[in-house]
Amino acid sequence: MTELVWITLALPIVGVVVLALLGMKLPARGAGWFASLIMLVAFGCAAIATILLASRPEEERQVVQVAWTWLSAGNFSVGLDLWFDELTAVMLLIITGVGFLIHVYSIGYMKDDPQSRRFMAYLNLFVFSMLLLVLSANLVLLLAGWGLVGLSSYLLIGFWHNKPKAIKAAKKAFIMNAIGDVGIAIGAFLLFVDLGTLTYSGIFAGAASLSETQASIACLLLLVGALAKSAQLPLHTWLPDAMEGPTPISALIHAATMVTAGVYLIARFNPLFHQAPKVLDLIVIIGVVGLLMAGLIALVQTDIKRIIAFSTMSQIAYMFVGVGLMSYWSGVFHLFTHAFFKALLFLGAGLVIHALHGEQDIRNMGGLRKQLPKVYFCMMIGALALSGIFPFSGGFSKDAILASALSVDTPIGWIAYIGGLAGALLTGIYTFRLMFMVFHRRMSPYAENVIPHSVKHHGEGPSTMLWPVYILSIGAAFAGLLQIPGVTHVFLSWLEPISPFGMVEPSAGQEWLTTLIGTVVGLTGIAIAYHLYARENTAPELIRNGNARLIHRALERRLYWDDLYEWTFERPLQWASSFLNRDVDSPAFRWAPLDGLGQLTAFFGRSFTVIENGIVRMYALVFALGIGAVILFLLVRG
Amino acid sequence: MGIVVFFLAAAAAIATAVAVVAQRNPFVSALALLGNLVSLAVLMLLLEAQFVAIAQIIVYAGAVMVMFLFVIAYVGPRGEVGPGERKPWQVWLAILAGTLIAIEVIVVTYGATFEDWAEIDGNYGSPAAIGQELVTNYLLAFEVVSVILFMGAVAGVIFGTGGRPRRLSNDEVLAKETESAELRRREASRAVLDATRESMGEGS
Amino acid sequence: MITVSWLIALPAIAAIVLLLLPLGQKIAGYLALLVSLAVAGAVIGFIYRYEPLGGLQFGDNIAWINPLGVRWHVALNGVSLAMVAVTALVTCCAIGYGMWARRERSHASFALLLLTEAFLIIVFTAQDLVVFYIGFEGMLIPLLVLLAAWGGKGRKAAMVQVIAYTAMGTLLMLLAIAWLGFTAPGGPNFDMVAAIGRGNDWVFAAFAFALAIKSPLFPFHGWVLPAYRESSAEVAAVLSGVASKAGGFAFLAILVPLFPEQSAKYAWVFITLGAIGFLYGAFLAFRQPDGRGVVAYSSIAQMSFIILGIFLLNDRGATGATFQMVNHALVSAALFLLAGWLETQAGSGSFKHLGGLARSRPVLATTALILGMAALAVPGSSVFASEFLILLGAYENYWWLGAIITLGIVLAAMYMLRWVSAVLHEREGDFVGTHNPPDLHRGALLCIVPLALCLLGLSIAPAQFTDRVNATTTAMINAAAKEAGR
Amino acid sequence: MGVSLNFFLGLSAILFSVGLVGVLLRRSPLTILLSLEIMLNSVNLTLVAFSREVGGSDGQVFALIVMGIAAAEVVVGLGLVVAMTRREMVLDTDELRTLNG
Repeated sequence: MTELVWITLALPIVGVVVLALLGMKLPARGAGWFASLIMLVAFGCAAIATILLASRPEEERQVVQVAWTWLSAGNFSVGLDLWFDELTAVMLLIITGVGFLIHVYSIGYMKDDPQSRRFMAYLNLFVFSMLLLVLSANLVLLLAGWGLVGLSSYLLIGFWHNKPKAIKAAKKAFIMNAIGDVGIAIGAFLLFVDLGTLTYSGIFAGAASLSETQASIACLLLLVGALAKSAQLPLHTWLPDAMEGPTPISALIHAATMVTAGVYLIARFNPLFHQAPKVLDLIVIIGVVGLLMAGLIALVQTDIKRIIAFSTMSQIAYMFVGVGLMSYWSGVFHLFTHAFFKALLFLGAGLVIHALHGEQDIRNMGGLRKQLPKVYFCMMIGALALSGIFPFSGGFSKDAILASALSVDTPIGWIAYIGGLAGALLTGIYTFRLMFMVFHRRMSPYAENVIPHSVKHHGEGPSTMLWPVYILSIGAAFAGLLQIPGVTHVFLSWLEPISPFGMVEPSAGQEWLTTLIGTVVGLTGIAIAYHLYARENTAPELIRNGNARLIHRALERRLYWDDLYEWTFERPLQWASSFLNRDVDSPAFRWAPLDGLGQLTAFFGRSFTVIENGIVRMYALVFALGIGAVILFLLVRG
Repeated sequence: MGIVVFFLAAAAAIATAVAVVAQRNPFVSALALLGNLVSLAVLMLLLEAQFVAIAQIIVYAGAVMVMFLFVIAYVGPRGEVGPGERKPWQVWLAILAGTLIAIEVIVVTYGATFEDWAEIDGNYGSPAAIGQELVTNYLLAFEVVSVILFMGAVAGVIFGTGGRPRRLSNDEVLAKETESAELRRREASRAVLDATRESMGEGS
Repeated sequence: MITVSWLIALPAIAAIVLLLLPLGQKIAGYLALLVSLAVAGAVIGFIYRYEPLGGLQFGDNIAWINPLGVRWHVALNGVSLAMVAVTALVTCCAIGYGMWARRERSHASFALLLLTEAFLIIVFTAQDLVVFYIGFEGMLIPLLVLLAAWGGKGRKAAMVQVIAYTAMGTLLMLLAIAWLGFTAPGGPNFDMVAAIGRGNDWVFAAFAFALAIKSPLFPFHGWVLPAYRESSAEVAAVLSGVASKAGGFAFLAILVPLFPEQSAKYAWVFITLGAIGFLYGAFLAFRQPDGRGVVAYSSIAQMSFIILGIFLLNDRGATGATFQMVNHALVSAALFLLAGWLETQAGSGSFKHLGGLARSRPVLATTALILGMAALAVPGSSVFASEFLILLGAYENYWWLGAIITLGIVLAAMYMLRWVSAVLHEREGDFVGTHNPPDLHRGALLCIVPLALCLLGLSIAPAQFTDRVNATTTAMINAAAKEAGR
Repeated sequence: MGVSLNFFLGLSAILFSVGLVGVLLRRSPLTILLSLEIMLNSVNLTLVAFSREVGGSDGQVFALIVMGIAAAEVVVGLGLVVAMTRREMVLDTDELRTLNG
């Protein structure tokens, strides 16, 4: 079984090497299919490994294996350790499964791009890094994976590197993630100082011995990493900008896998977080604020991908609420279903953009449901799942989180519950605003010009792009059935062993109640969206003319977070650097010592010109005085 | 008798030496040096060093000083250099150095007790005795001196004849002319200055 | 049996031969390359035979200058071996690059590079203070000539600056060495072992001053920027890659073991300066107008960081510092060669004129990206491993210090990303359009790729390195660590 | 002979100093050369006096050699003076303050 996991991990890196070395020799399509094939095999291995894991008794499902020592110094050493348990298996299946579909989709999406081989290599690199992240059995290797996904994310966001905006977004993403890396690194240092080990087993075993303060600080630092990677408040500003990258990337990295790594991290370190209940509360609050804020901002965005990006942020905030409430299974469950429906929405959006020759502004769309019926149908499934409508997958998972909040029955729980429901309303509105503006209402002039021609030549898109969408639609529609309250509980029982302290499990009654309320709220949201957007683009006028103009403006500017960071960090940093360069380093360290030395020698030179003046008489005088002095000295000394 | 001769000769030597140093006209200086050499020769005779005394007069007074006088005559009035821009502390330091060394040597020698003059025979200081030494014990030094003299002669010839004024370019001639004009102007003004100073000195 | 002396003699003799014979560009180049490869081969042999727990190995110890008690004592320990290996590799690449760049009077430039290598190996292997001093001071001569004869426009000013700085330091060090040697019990004795623990604060300060200038440690870094900017690329690579490591190496291998008491007493000074320098260099690198400036200031930052690691006086810090020296040598040498390549091919190293080079130049883009990512210590790279060790060491002693310097890592990410995108990405620079530089092709690629490959190899298994040097670094800091009470 | 050696040595010291002051104060090369002669001669006197004291002729031989060297020196010095004159240079040692290689 572990061999299969190793193969899963190794395959993508093999793909990277092969594509890097032979890339130019392979035809572009061949490279794409090769990379996809690797992913398919990796998915197969992961699936078989999961089945084998499931066939074991529950106590033996946690497998740790050490390959080799990676780094050592003194009594410190970390190995290339592999950790395979139920949570890892879920992540593995998502990464390789969704990854495979998106690889296939990319073949079609990138077929006209001369750099598609490089794209495929980067994709494989990303998958490798992500697998490393989830398979690692110690913090150092986790950090390595953590950084490498950040690197591949950087490479892929900035894939079209002659687009300055894309490069800027890529750098922003990388730097924000570097802040997160640093957070995890410091957390790791502290844990090592406290516990003397960085392996998961060591940390989990020693977690109980930590004081609450120690555990809280360590958890806070890990949380910084999680927030950065998962684009949660206050480190979320990179995610909307990351939409400058190719759409498959948005689907794979910025929806399905990488951004959920923060949720994975918290779920993985649940024994540690268990020692820090205050941090858990903080996570819930960050989640609630984040999901509301992202939902609000999503209401006014006009870029189709940015709307979905903010919805991603909002959905991950739900997951944070779930894990923050110690209902780890519901958080991971939402992660699982979210991977389907959000990837579906992104890929669908990609098809729309593809059909409109790269246009991303939803105001330039409209009425596309007749031209792109298949895409419309699939995206509708995704939208319903996202809005949490029963019986689509998102409904089950989101309601599982909210039901957990209900069952906790603490102030925090109630905040989460109310906030979550409010978020569900917003989700319904913004999701269907998108759907109505893109597929209903009257077609915009731009779309009228472009679409007939596009559909005539390409249909709704190449089959390599359509099939992954179909498959994801099935997942988005039915993945929730794994966990029907009171009927099936595959996910819960599968994930239960990962937390030694148990999890919050709502009763079936609470779940059904929440499902009912959630669906009603979601439908309300859809109704509002229908009222505002389904016929004409009336809402903007309504908002712009009303008193809500300022709020609208603020939401459009994403509540000024970017401006805040620009004025508090970016610019002061540049100023400081320029200042140091111009006014400190050059004068003080490069010239001052040299000048000082020059002044010193010049001073001595000038002092000696009184006697060293080139006049021979003067030399003779000094000479004579010297002789006199020497004799005097000898005389006096006797 | 010896004491009288010594003091007379010593007084003459010191007086002529001071004259050499103090005289502005090099011609007078050279003549004073001649006197100095003669008085030293007298002192050497007092020390029974007949050959050295004679050599002193013949070689120095006869040959070297003649050469000096020739050169002084060749150079003419240019050989005369006024006090120039001399700073007083230079003068004082020079005198200090001179007196310091003199006093120190005197102190040293005064404190030392020497044995009496050695007993000597009539052969002492004779050309034969000196010649004997020169061609036996000091043959190498003797030969080295001759080589050095030869080299000095060659150097003198080269310096004296090789440095013929090179042909100057027009610019340089011009520069030189302005320079010498400047020099003349400076000398003239200095002369005026000296004259005024003198007349004022007389006047006061 | 090949000993270390051979490693020194071979390049030195070859240098003299090359200087004297008026060989053509090609023949001289191949000869120099062959010699440097032979040295590298011998080093690989040493690595293979090296016993991590065997103390000093492959050494020579013969009487040399008897009246002064100076002995020709050279030998390898783990740290020396690492530094000698890097020196050999970087020299190979530098000579290869010199061949590619077709320098004028190339036989002399190759000879001087080989001479530098010989002196550097002396520095890294010397076990006698006078021998060490000869190497430390001697390597400046060929480097200065290389800077003066093959440098850029401002080379004269740069040279004055280098001389002014380094001469000040080494003079003091000479006094310190003389003091140590002549006060040794039983007559003059310059052997390092005999000098352990005998120095006083002043001697320590004199030593530390010289090493701090060479490294360079903030605030003694004034000579670095002009020297790195004006040297030709291969000289800058040697200078920043290995010559500057002589300072860091001597901190770890000479200063700390020889002055355990003072090292423990004044560790805080170096840690403070190192922390300041790390952040300071990063801040300055952030706004440099050209690639060399960025690499120069990042070098300052890294060297400060390394010295900080050494003076943490624990296993993690010392091993991490050694590892970081090797990593940084590889990274900065490769980056300088790349910068030189850009200057010759694109006509400028300034960011104003570059940009958009990634387009249809996949090899260049990949190489630059790998190097850039290594330089910013992307987690998983070998630079990350070494920085992780140093930071871990820092946290063990002073957690607040670690927290401050961790900031530098974010800054490093920022300035290296700026470098990467300014060269490779964004709009095409005007010089890129006019010169239309080719992709990184065979000649220059062969000089840069070995360095990048070494980095990748070290990233996959850094323990292969740390296991070999661990015993040595532990022994070096042991006494000082005891003094510090750790 | 009633004069002791001390007197000769004292006289020679005085003469030496006078010559030295001349060398130090005068700027005309001719006068400097003349002052130098005084210094050399004062040393000659010392040599001869010591020679008489010990009764050997070594000192006198030295004095002769000094004379020879002095003659050579005068030749070179006067040659320089002549050369300067021929180049129409000012005969002032203070003006000769720059070396030209």
